Amino acid sequence: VAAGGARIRISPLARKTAAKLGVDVSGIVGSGPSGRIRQQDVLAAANAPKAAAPVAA
Amino acid sequence: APAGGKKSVIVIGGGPGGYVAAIRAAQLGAEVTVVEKQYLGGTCLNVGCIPTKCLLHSAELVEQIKTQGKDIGVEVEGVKVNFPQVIAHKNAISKQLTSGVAGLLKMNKVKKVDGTAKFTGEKQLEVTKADGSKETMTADAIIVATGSVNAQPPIPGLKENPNCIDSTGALSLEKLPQTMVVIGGGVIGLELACAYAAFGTKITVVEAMDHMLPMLDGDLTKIGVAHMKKMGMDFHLECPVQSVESSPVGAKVVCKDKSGKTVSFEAEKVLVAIGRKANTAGLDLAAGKIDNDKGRILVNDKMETNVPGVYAIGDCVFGHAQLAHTASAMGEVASENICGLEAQYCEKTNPTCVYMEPEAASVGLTEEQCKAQGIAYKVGKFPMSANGKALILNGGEGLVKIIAGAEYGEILGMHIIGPRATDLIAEGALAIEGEMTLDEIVDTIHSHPTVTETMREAALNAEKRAIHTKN
Amino acid sequence: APAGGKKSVIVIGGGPGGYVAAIRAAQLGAEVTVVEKQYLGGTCLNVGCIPTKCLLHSAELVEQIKTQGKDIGVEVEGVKVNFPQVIAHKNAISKQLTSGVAGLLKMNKVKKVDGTAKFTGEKQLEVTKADGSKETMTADAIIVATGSVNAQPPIPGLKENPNCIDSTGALSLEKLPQTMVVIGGGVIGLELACAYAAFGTKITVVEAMDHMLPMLDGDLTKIGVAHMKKMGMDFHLECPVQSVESSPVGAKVVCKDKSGKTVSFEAEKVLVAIGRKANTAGLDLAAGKIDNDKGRILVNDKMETNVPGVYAIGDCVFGHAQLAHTASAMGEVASENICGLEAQYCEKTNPTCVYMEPEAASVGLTEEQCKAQGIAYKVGKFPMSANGKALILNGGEGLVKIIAGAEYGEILGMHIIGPRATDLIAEGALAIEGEMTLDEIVDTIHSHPTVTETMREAALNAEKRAIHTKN
Ligand SMILES: Cc1cc2nc3c(=O)[nH]c(=O)nc-3n(C[C@H](O)[C@H](O)[C@H](O)COP(=O)(O)OP(=O)(O)OC[C@H]3O[C@@H](n4cnc5c(N)ncnc54)[C@H](O)[C@@H]3O)c2cc1C
Ligand SMILES: Cc1cc2nc3c(=O)[nH]c(=O)nc-3n(C[C@H](O)[C@H](O)[C@H](O)COP(=O)(O)OP(=O)(O)OC[C@H]3O[C@@H](n4cnc5c(N)ncnc54)[C@H](O)[C@@H]3O)c2cc1C
Repeated sequence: VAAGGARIRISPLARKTAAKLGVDVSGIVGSGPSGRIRQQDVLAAANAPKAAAPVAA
Repeated sequence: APAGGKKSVIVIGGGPGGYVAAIRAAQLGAEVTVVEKQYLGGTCLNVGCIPTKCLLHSAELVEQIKTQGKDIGVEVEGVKVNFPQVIAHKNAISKQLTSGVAGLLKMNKVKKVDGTAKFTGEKQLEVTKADGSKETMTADAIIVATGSVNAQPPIPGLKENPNCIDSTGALSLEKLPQTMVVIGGGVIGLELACAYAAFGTKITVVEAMDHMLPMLDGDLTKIGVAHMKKMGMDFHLECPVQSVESSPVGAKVVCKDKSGKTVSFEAEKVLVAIGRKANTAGLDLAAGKIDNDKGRILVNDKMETNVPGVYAIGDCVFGHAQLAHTASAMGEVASENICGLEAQYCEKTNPTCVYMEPEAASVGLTEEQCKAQGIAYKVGKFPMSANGKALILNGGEGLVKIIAGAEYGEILGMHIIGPRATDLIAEGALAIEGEMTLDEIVDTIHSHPTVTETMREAALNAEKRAIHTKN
Repeated sequence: APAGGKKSVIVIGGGPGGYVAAIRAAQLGAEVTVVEKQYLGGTCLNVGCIPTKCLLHSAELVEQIKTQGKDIGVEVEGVKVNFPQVIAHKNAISKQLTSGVAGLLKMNKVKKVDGTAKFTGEKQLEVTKADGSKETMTADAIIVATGSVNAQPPIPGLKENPNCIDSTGALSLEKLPQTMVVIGGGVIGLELACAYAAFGTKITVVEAMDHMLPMLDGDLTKIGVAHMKKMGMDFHLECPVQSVESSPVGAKVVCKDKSGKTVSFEAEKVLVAIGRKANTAGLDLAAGKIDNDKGRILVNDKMETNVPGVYAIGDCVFGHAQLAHTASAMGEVASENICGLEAQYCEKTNPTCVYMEPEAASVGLTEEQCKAQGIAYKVGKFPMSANGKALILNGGEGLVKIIAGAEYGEILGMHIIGPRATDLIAEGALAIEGEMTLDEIVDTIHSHPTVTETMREAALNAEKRAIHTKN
């Protein structure tokens, strides 16, 4: 559940990857069906320049 | 307590709840003892799931030869059911699986005590062994997995009549009865009815309620019952049994029908299948101070009872479906919690299967439940008759029904009747576990020709875009 | 172009690629015409997937009666295969499904033209109709879905011998041959070999390579081939065919064996099953300026060819498995792109099934592929012999194998041989689609007794914690 209470749709692999890499998934727009976050989205966020990354809570 | 910081665990009962719990605890390093009074594998392997499916497998072959054979070019001169051999084969399979369980326990270094356990105090057990000797036992944790036994309704004349049998009796008859009345239209009664009907027994089902198979979606039940009628079975609903009288044939079941009229049905055997009750009568739960509801043990989702260190799982607990995989899942949860992991039993992916012809299976919410709970949903349906593989396998009898959330399309329930339904349901269960939506089922390629294509089509239909049917 | 901003679409070929594309485009509002020169349903419904599975269904019943019947108490006096009826039943099922497709096209207001299309220019078609008349046609988008045809190897003496047949011939024989040599150990050859072997034909398979069923994991193939040998089939690997000679029996297949020695096999019929080639020879791709590799049309993942507005799907394209569900999936993708949606064809959830006895199915990566691609993986295995339902269904022949990522445990591949494998594989495909890990499969309750329990056990085994086998 995201900060606003909205559901985050994320694949199990993406969730595990985000946990390992310390990526905050709440700002990621998923590329999967119905906006589901996939591993590739987490990896892209992890590799994005720091300034563009969402501010950590 | 054992040396080296090992936890000691006693499991009472070696059914699919108990033996799985024991193996899991042993895997996690515990020193485990299983106390079993009768047979490893419990109800499931000896007089339940597996034996019924053996009979049904024989029955299916008979049916297939009779109903499909000629049409598909496979001709035989007369089919004969060698009933003692049906039973012998069932016994062989049971034996193979129960010895398998014995081997697994040994491999995992689980100790087995042949005996009957009962509580003598809080977390205190007394075990009466096969030779009559008694031993007091305790451990860091105790798992109660004593299962269930057939319930016997208080119908006058039933108990005294040797031709009134329960499911266990129906699994070890010596000869095929010509006629059978089945009291109760639940899953156990109907599965056995299907088997015997295929073998040639004339079946009459009497049921007090106005519908059968209450755990299934109504659309599924309708198709299943239609098939059973085609097999020659008679059904009498809203027809509660009043008494059983003796009869030269075997037994006479006297009922009151919908209009209040007394009707009766005579048969060689009467199968009583009105449900099962927790098998805790001999356990002395009171001495163990274990909270229960009429013998059904109360547990939380960690499978803990009110007594610290005492767990209960499977058919003997209160408030869950009495199914083998439920018992096993609870067993893993109990052992993990005992051994220091965090685990909760969660029912949302738990399927229910009915092994009639055609098979039926269900997971998650039904339409009826969505309505009752006020959940906004959409439905997708697809008939087996529009699926090539189902057409080949059983002439296309059946239906898939998917229930999904109205807004996000998340899979809430899946309901299938048709060939291989009991295996197809795994896709629905996994979808629920993964909080998947219709989109993901649609985006998954389902191979051709398989019955699983119906699942994707049903998902498409929920979005009004099925290819092989009208939307 | 049609009025009201509707897109016009011409689909060449009414197989599972073409008719599905047509329905999807119509759903999305296009005005669609299908040009089909022979029969709706294409290879799949008329001389491919469905007909073979009909024969195999008859074959399975024969096998089950012969190998299981007595043991499970179902006795018959002699099984007779009424071969013309096997074929008649197959024709009836085909007809039912192809008329179903005709009905679906009508319902979706898809226009059907009986004729043969070819390109006369870029996005320009000429259609020769049944009555010999010709019509020039074009549309906003054209989808080429002309499928494939059996390849005929240039083996001396083969073409001239009327007893050398292809898969289409093997699906419409008038009488059951006593002996058959099958050239090619791929899926089509072996499925038909299994059917005929069950009917009583003595089968000899000759294969040039050192292994069969190259698309399957090696562990699966081993089990399948062992079963086929038990059925009485003979296999000769690394045994390329040199020529076919005439023989009083029917035909004589002359090969060179591993040691270089000439060996020969005589049989009433010789089934040539060495593969299929894109059916584009008569299309004049050059006139349409469509890029191709020896007739196989080159496409991107939107199913676009190099010519704007011209798409190609299914067996006639380059670089994908030639499977019906592949063709259908590509068809939906093409139509969605044409009609303004964004869609890509993605192969990762695409299963391959082999309908031999026992069934085999595979999705995702094999161990061999993980190694080749340098992917760190772990494997979980579980034998069907330790599964109660499989034991009942087929004596427990088979295996499940799960391949998962070493770090996160995401499902990379699933490989199954055993009862109902072609339907079980849907769980694997959905797991891959949803980027699920071993944990999700483990956390999903798999009902008992079902063959799907093997999938969970295999996942547990990958984590060294299976319950019903050694880890
Ligand atoms: C005919 C029939 C068909 C069924 N078919 C299915 C099916 O298809 N699928 C499905 O999921 N479920 C099915 N079930 C239900 C399934 O068998 C049970 O849900 C399952 O066996 C419960 O497992 P358990 O371990 O809780 O209890 P049980 O299997 O009942 O095992 C309990 C064990 O405890 C032992 N025991 C009891 N008291 C003591 C004591 N005091 N001391 C020592 N040992 C003791 C018993 O001897 C027994 O071995 C069927 C049941 C029946 C009767
Ligand atoms: C024996 C056998 C068994 C098989 N079993 C399976 C199986 O179990 N599972 C599976 O997934 N796949 C199976 N396949 C493969 C499957 O049949 C094909 O992958 C599938 O049919 C491809 O679909 P398609 O629409 O691309 O082409 P096709 O089905 O080949 O359809 C092409 C259509 O185009 C028409 N056509 C061709 N040229 C023209 C033209 N110029 N003008 C007008 N019309 C034209 C043809 O008449 C035909 O109807 C099997 C194939 C064979 C031969």
